[in-house]
Amino acid sequence: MVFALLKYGLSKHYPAKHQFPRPRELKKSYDVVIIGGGGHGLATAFYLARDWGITNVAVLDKGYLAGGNTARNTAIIRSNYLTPEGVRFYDESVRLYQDLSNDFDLNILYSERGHLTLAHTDSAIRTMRWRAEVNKHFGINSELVLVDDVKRLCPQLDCSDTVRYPVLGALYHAPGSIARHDAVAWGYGAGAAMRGVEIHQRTEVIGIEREGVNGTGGKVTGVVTNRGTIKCGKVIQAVAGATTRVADMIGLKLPIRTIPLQACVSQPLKPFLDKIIVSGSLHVYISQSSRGELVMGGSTDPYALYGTRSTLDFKEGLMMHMLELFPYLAEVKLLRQWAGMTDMTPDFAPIMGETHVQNYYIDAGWGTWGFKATPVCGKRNAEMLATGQVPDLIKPFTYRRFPEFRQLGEKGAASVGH
Amino acid sequence: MKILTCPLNGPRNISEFVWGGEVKIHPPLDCTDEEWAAYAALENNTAGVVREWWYHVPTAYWIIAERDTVKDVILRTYPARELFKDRVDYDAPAAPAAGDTPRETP
Amino acid sequence: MTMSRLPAPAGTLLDRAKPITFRFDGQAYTGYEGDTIASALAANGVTMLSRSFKYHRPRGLLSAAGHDANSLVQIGAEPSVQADRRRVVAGLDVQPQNVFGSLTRDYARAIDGLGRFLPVGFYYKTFFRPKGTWKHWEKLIRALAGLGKVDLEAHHGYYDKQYLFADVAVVGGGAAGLSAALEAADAGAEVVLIEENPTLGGALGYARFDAAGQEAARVREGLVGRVTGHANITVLTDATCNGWFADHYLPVIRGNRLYKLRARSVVVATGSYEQPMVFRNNDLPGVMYASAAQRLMRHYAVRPGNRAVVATANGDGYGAALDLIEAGVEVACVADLRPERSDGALADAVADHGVPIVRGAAVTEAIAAKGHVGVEAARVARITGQGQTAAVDDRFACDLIVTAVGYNPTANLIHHAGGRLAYNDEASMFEVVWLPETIHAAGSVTGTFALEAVLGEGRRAGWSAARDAGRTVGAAPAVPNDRGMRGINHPWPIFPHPKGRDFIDFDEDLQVHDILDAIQEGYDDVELMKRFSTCGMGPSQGRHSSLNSVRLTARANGRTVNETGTTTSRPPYTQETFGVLAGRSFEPDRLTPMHHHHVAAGAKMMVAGQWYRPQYYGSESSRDDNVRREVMAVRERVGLIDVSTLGGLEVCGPDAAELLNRIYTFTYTKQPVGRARYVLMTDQNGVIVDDGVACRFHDHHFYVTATTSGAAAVYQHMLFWNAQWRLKVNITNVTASWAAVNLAGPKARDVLARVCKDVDLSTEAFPYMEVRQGTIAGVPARIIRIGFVGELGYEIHVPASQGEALWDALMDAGKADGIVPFGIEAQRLLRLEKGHVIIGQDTDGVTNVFEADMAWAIARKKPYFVGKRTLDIHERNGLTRKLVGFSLKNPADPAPEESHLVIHDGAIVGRTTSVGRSHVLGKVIGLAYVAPDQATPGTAFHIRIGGGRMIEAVVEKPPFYDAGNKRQEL
Amino acid sequence: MSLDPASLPRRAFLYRELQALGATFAPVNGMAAAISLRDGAEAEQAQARSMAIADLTPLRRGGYKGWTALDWLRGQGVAIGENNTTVDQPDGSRVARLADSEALILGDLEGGSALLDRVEGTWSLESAEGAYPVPRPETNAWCAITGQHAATMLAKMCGVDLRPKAFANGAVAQTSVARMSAIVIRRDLGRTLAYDMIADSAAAAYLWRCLIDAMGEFDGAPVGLAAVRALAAEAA
Repeated sequence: MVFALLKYGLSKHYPAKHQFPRPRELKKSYDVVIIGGGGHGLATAFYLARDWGITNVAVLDKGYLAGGNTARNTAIIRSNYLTPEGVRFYDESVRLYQDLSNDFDLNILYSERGHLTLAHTDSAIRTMRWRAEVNKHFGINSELVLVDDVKRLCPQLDCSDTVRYPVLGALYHAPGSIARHDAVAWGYGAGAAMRGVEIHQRTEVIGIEREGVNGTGGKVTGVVTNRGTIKCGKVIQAVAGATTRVADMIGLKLPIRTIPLQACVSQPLKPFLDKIIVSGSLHVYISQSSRGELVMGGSTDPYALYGTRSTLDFKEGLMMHMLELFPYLAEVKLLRQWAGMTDMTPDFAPIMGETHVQNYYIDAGWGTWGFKATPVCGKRNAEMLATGQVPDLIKPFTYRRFPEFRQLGEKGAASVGH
Repeated sequence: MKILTCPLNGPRNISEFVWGGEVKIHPPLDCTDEEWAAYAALENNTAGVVREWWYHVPTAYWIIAERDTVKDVILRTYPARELFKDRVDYDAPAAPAAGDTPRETP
Repeated sequence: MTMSRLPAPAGTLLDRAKPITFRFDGQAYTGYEGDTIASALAANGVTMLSRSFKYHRPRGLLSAAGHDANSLVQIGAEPSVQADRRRVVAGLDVQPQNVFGSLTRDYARAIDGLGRFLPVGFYYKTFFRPKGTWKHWEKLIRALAGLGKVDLEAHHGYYDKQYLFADVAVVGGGAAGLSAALEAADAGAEVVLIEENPTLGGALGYARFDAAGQEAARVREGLVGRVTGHANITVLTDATCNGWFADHYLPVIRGNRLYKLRARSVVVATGSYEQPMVFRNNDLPGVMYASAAQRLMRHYAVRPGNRAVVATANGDGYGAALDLIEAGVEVACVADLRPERSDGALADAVADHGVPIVRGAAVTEAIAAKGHVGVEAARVARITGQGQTAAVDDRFACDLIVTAVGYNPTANLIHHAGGRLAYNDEASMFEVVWLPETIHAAGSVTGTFALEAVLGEGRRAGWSAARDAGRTVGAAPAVPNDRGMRGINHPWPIFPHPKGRDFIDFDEDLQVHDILDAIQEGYDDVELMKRFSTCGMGPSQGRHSSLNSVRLTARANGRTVNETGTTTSRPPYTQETFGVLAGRSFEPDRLTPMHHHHVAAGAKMMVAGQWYRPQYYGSESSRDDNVRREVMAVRERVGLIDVSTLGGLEVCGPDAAELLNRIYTFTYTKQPVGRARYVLMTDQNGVIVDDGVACRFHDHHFYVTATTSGAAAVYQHMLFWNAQWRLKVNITNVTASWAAVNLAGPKARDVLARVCKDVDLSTEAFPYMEVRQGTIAGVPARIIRIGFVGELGYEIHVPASQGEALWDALMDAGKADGIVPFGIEAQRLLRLEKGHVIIGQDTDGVTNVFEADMAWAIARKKPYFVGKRTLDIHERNGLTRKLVGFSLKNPADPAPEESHLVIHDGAIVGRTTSVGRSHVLGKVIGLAYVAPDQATPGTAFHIRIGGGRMIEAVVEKPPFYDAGNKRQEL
Repeated sequence: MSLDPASLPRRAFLYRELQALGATFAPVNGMAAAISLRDGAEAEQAQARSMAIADLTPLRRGGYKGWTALDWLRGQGVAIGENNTTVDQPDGSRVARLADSEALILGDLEGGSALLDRVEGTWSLESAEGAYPVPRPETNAWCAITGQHAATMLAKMCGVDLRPKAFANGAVAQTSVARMSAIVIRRDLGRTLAYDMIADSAAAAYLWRCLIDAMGEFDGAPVGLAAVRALAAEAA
């Protein structure tokens, strides 16, 4: 299989072809306009083209391809959620992930590591058991393990009871994985472009055109961009970090708060940590990438902000707790820190499906969990756009649950859940 | 670390404060469910200048700040009493005083 | 090996009186105090420091300033130490990184031969088919990746932090920074000057500004002398300002301490990174920047080689040539990339030494010495076009190639602060085009290179910074017009070679064609190119690769550099250890006044928020027996539990009752003085958030308790609402002021009576749910008759300072009745027998009052309480689950665990929240959420327990124990 | 012959720490106060001039809070300054104004406060509507941090600029110290730079540990109340 590489070495000219055809002018009209050229938007375009043959599609992004949270997340993939709605949804996502490299003919470096969510209190133990039971109910490989098993599964962890918040146990999710986040977006983008979808970078949506708006939301007819107005049959917005700004264009009020989430990486180290470790009460999570970097993050920032600036206090708090779990990392060096904007919902579940505007759909409210959901969102959004029917997997995530006070219970497993 | 100037304690690291979210206008008790939901369940999440609650933990003091959520600049801070001037009573289902305060900041 | 050093004044950082012996790659070497690892090795003739990330090619000293990854080494447990910055100390044992075997015999060096088969992003292109293949390849790829090693036994050293405050922070102690600091300090500003090197002066300390080589020293002495003597200037050397954060919050790292400097204005005088020239084998040890060669000679008295070829596009190359000549290095040739005669004086001085100067020529290839560990010769050829050279070339034997083709601003802090840079096409250089308010820049970071202009710019920046800091300043210092920007950067120092190995990014082993191939594949946005090729993502974060890679990207796209854009750098400026960021970890803990008594009594303590609480008393091995013993003592005799961690709030004023009425679901306006009443708090969404008891001591005074974890939030919540309601009420959090115990059990009254003489404890005088104030063993006390555990009981609150005395008195008074202290576990079981709910255990983040079956706690007539409106909506919506008590249908079944699921028709309808085996009842009881239609007593439902087994439970209406509540009301 | 702190019902929150250091105790307000530690008086004073911490918990203190609190206190003849400033009272007590609705009263170093005796004697729920007592003696532990290095040492735990040039004698900072809320008041003892630290009594042991650790690099150490009194007696 490595022979695939021979062609690069033996051929005179670099054989790889252009993945993303240069953007032409915008057409006058598209069957579907996808606002947001991140993972979710590109995946939606990919499945529309591949599974439903709908290729008269434009993906619009105000920046560069997948330059938002897709480029900024920490690439953890898991399905050990708390609510049945969440578990079913993410389970399909994980299964889709496992085949992506072959679907794309591009290695997304999908790496199954095993995922440990540590419990430092007896109430956390109860929550972990709760999640484990719900997971098992849906056939997910997930179980509550106590401290001795945590030691066995991850000898690199300080499991002594002399620390301020001793580890009592953990939720162990063997299928927990990481992947090369950029490659996921590129694979979807290239696959969509190859099938005729147009990807327009540096194209910002500044308005939505509707008809029949009198008291109701009316029906979407077009999209106004900084490069001109285009007509369209259907629109879906998938713009993490800008959800409210775009939803405001159709007067849709949501429960979302946009809050930065920061992360950082260490300098590359020889592999020593296989597992993905998360501690809710210490607000830290860590995994070691295939490059050898430690990829680390914590909980969202303490206040709302439409920006991606970094802070020192984030690093200070993160490392204070990181060294409680891994005291021997004190001399390891931090390489880079960055931030993304997350759209947090009150019940920690996404907002998907129809809006009050006919033919206008939404894919939002991912908080810190968007990357994990990329394939299932793409697949089910595509089904929804193609058939006009909201798939059962998406139904529970309707925005209507908030004005009707029918929130989902994902919050039961609150704190950091990367 | 941002500095937030507390009307009582002066300039302080923002880590001494807890963010309380946007100042919302409590609807009258006889409002519709939709109006109530808009208040209790939904967010403006404004990109721009917002009027927010902040709580200075060491002095257990709630203040109001006007902050640009895009530029991350705090424009003004003042005691809550400047906005919530009068006692609120619920005996009659009337709007609280807050309901009468202007939505936009001067 | 012998150590050859140049005579003084060379070696400005050395103390030659203090030789130091250390080890590198298993071999002993000697250097001097003041040497870096790299300089000491160079003095010993060791030029190879590491193996490259991907191809394992030999790498040596490039910048001598920590600007590249070539110099990264391992010292004991510490990975990725910069050998060109870390100073040697006696006994230091330095190991190479990323080698398999020894540095010279790295088995992985064979990969270099396969390079052509490993195109950019090769790992994306293969290893994944058929499905499952990747699992195996991944191991190999991961093993090859990574640089340093982690030692799981490494000792966590001592780190700490300190805040610093200043009017003006000046970052960078070179010519620009020194003059800025002086100007600001003279204006009366308090200045902190931060320099990452051991001495001040920057380039003045190693570079050459004139043919005679005098000017730098003269200027440096003048500036440094005044700065070090200045009362308003604090100088921090060996200190790295590692980022800019909002409102001029600067992390300054010095050794193991993180200074957090807060300034009112900032001067960025961080200088610039010298940039590499791109030609075949430009990564060999022995190929280095002019500034690196000069640092070696001036700072460390090391002769960088014996025979050198200098490739230059500016005066600094000639300056370096002169320095080399003076150091006794034979300069075989100076290749000036510029066709026309430039830098006359310096060039002439070089020519006077008989050095051939070839103009309009470039080095096109470094020919490797045997073993690839150094240079043996350089090929020099005429430049025929952008990046093109003539086929015929001259071969100059040499062991050193020095390049001086330009600089890129050290603009990290400016990027962090949101400043903007743009590419100046005339000067082929990035320059600062916009700075945020109260941030100023001076020197080569702005693209200013002429010394006079640098000093003037420094004075201007210092003046502006002092003004921003509120100091009164005179007229603005003038800045010379000619900033000397031209003739520094060559527009295209990139000479691709058909055989490659022409490196753009040394960290990531990226060659010219790798960048072009990435662009060809469609990753043509500079951000995409970077992400796909990983250019600039290595340890040196693009310091030496971003300029040339952006130039390549621009040309490949047929756009200008500014149209292409550049990637912005993020914090930190350079590597920082986790330990420095963590500091002394401040993890507050709170102790109840009786804490030490519990520990002495052998309690197993558990974490409860910031507090510690006794879980049970006795050994872990006999945990169940301990809990059983404690439970039975309370049921049969009397027990004592420390409940000091409960929140306590004093609510005083004419509107005290009105406030509680709005905050809690019950009604309090008519609560009689002397009575206690349950309080239940909901949020705006009707979700249960806390509970406790409100004791009324006066029409205007309530004492309200809250849960251990909820206290702070409840206080904050009350203040938040009253900030809007403006009720006449004062709320004070007195949690820490009160020590509290619960004395419970049939003998509780007898025990209390022995130590409390001034309160009539009879049932008639002091019935259930009443409160009294009295003294217990001389300690003033608030006594509440409540029975969370369902026995005759008194919750006693006393001043914290007397908690220990109270505990002693009650344990003493209880001896006769066999009193025992009991912990959380026993209390949980006791309250479960009474069916009492624990907020946070029997409720979750979304449980509303109806789901918890606590509608009884809602006062319907009230016009308002927080959450009421939403609860009305919930009531109309109807329930989706309900909390019930249960016992097992078949007593022989194993007890479910807490959080086991309730299954109905194969679907999840709920879960158990509390489960326990009741000793007094002789059966398993619990609380669980079930479907609303299963909630009536007597209904059977299924719980899936461990191993997936289903057991049957039956809804039983709590309390399970003493249904008539006779015992607690005795 | 030292008093056993555990022989009194009122016990200072740090008495165990001080006992472990071999402190000599004497009763102050019904509580055992650490009067001196191992060293002789001279040595302790020298220590206090350089870098030291002393437990003042047994000394008198109190506070009133509420919408009429300041007016009511003024009515009792209490002099009150601006927010976050302290005013010395004739009887040796000091009154720190913490807000428009709250004041903190600190007694003298001997353990007395005529002012507190007076106002606590007068106050009643009926007579002082809108002014309610804050149980400072129980809510807070009280330490003195003294010596030339005090400001630098505090800068390792506190983000407010407490340097003498920026923080005047008598100034009050209600802030966060080692991630715990605390009230820091500059109160020089004669010629010696010093600060009161008034913080959560339940976290007293934690803060003590942090402070002892932080003052290590300045050879700081605990001293007894006697040394504090001696320094205060020196002319400013």
